[in-house]
Amino acid sequence: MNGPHDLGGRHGFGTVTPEPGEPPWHHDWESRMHVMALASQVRGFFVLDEQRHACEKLPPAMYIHCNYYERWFAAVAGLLVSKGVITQDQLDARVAQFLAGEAKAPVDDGSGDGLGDTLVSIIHSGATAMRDPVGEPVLAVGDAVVAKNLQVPTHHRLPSYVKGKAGVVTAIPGAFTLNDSLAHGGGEDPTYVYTVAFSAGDLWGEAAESPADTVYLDLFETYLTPA
Amino acid sequence: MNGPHDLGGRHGFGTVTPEPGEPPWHHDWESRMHVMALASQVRGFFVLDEQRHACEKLPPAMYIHCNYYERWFAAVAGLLVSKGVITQDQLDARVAQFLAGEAKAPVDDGSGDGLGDTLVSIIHSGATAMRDPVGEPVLAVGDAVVAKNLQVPTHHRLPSYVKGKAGVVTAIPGAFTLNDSLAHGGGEDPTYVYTVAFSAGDLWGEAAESPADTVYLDLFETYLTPA
Amino acid sequence: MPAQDPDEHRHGTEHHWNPPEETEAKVRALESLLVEAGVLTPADIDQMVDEFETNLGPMNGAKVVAKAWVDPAYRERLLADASTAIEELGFRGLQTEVVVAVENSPTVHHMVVCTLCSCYPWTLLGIPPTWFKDNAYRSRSVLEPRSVLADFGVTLGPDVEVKVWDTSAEVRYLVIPQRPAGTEQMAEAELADLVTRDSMLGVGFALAPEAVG
Amino acid sequence: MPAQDPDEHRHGTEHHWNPPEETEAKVRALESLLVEAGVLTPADIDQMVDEFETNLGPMNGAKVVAKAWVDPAYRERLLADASTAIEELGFRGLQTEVVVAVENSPTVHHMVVCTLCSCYPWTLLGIPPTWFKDNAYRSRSVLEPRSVLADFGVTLGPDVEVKVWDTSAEVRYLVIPQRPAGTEQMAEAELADLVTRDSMLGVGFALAPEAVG
Repeated sequence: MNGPHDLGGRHGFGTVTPEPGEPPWHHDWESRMHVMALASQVRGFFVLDEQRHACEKLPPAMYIHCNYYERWFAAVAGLLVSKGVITQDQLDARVAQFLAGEAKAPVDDGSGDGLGDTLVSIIHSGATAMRDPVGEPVLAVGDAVVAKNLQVPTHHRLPSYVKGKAGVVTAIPGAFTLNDSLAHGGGEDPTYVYTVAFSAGDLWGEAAESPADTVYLDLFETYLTPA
Repeated sequence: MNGPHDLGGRHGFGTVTPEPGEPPWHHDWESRMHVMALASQVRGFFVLDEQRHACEKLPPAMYIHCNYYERWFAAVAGLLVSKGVITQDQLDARVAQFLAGEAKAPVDDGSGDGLGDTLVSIIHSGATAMRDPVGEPVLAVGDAVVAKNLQVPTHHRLPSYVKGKAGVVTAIPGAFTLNDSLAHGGGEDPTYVYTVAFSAGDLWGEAAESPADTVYLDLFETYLTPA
Repeated sequence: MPAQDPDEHRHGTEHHWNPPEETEAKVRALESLLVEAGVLTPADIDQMVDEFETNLGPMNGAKVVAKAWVDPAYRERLLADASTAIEELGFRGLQTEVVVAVENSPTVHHMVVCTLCSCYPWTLLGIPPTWFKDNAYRSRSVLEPRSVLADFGVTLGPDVEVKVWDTSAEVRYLVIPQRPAGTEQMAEAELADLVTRDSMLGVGFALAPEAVG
Repeated sequence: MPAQDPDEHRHGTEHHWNPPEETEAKVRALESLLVEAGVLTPADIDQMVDEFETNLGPMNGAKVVAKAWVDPAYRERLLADASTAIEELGFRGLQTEVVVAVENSPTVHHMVVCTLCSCYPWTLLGIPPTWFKDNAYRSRSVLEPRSVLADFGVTLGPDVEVKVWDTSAEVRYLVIPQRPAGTEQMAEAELADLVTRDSMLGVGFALAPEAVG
């Protein structure tokens, strides 16, 4: 999708303003939003790829302007409603109650099923997207490739700034579940990923700071054609 | 500039919602803003190309989300301040007065110098950007060309969706003042413009509604290289 | 500013970065400062706004199209050099100095957009409608013209080729819509009433005679 | 929402589409509904937040870098297969399953970005800082890395080649910064204190020993 998230090489976003000593989260609700997204995935309501696509599909001005976890809320809440876990009416009503101070944060009553333990264990076990390869990779390290002119409105991980550009395969990290499929309720469709090197000169022409610089991306086999 | 105005082929902006019987302007202030921009150009404070670039440089979320004439105000006011016609402090103070209802719209006292007549005459005479050609065109109708990978942050009229794409020259409307130069205080630099046809298949790949469709753009010679 | 409903992507309605009254105050303030600086007078603005609202609009372009429908020689001149042909009717002007006319047919449908901003032939069609300047039209016309036409309630035949003209420099484009059936007896002036603004941008067809009644 | 100053393009500060208190109310409301639905409990969330805040952070990545500085064999393993090498120290995990380490040198400087969203090695570096998720860093790192480094107060030599890693799939990247001069005598644990988060993303250098005092 050529969405508002597809930012590589765009102009006009101003200075990077790092915040010294920034905490992981600025607000308690941000940390809780983060965990609720993970919990929803662990409960199987949706997968990470669906969450990313839900973020990309937010109205462009909202995506660009809002706080990171505002986006997560909009994406996750939208998915939970569309998956039938909660209803929009329920959510709107409860939000109104909180805004009016008529609702209180829920208190734990020990009725959990150990989800916290599960989540913590997943943090350290990971949830690899790598899968056993299916067949041999079509490309090899050293191959000259061109990134496809992929202009579909569906989810994919090919930034606009490399579409149609020529690069060279420098590594083959392995086969991974295909985001393009999972984001739309499809199967894992394990697909080889290739690390591809693009020269800054090829990407940015005269605007490159130094043509000899390199930008590397990890691109699914389906995004590449031999040069 | 790869700015927020560079919209061709982007996804996520929703439905086109035409308004039946829409008037030229929805608010009186919109029509007056329009004329003030033209008047500023006629007075020589800035040229149209500077105004376009000032719009492009607005913060992306603001550009995408705001009313068309909000953009014109931000761009024109910014230019008038930077050109020293008014100061930001003057403007802020006067806005505050209007917001507080302490200021009234100025009443005409007949002290004009006939700018209205000048503006109306320009409406009908036009202000062509066409200039006598300098030398012969480098390209000819029928030539296969490729749009340059122009990634500079300065003003230009080459949309991202055609950069690096192959097309065919179908007409040579003539030589025109070069927007890229005028937008940055440079000279007119008359440059040939070529109408170039791009096939939808080349532009959008599998996402094209019909590969045989055509998109035409008028591109300066400086944006094109022979294929 | 009202929060965008995350699931609601039909947000072609007018947006405001700032509350409208704030923008109005800014524009009023700018005018009053420019008047004080002797740059312009309120009357200058009034005069120009009146000119736009009175003498510029799709009724001009409609006259050009109607003439092309009834006068084959004029049609030839219009297709060969629209700038000069529209000048014959007095419709050449600001942002309408260099014009190219493109003619629709049963097998070819033309559409006009300015993906980069809002380039538009003022003296032929007046001030551009909001949708022409809005992100949805500008982003989708070049990518999915038929899907955009559907938003206008327009459907093309399967074998019709679409040509989209992205106004990226100073050339302006005028679409000559197909002449509706059953208008052979109509006078040029009556024909002009069938020519809508949308049909001259390629997002609509000329009206059927019955539609105008 | 405060109007953006049209001339002020330094707007990397935190934005809000809706007022923060409204977003907080939404997140609270979502939690209370999910609790009622038996999806999770407040304690589950507390436990996970605590895990993030306590056990995940740049201190983990710093240990990996310090070990690579002092242990050439480990450095080799890290450069050959970082996924397994970080697992030796227990830092493999969620969003950090497949890792590649890239080593800075006097002539090559690596930087890491996720232009499409905010991919980040959680178990090595914790939760990404706001600037890493913000539009300015994501848009400019691949285009003008040195200009971005200047925003961090970092200047590279003229002959240094920059390699930017755009995390577009599931591989995560760890930059091994150059070991500061004068640290030959320092123990591994002390060396880890010189390794900043920014240096492991390539937007800073490791600290000089004096800096840590």
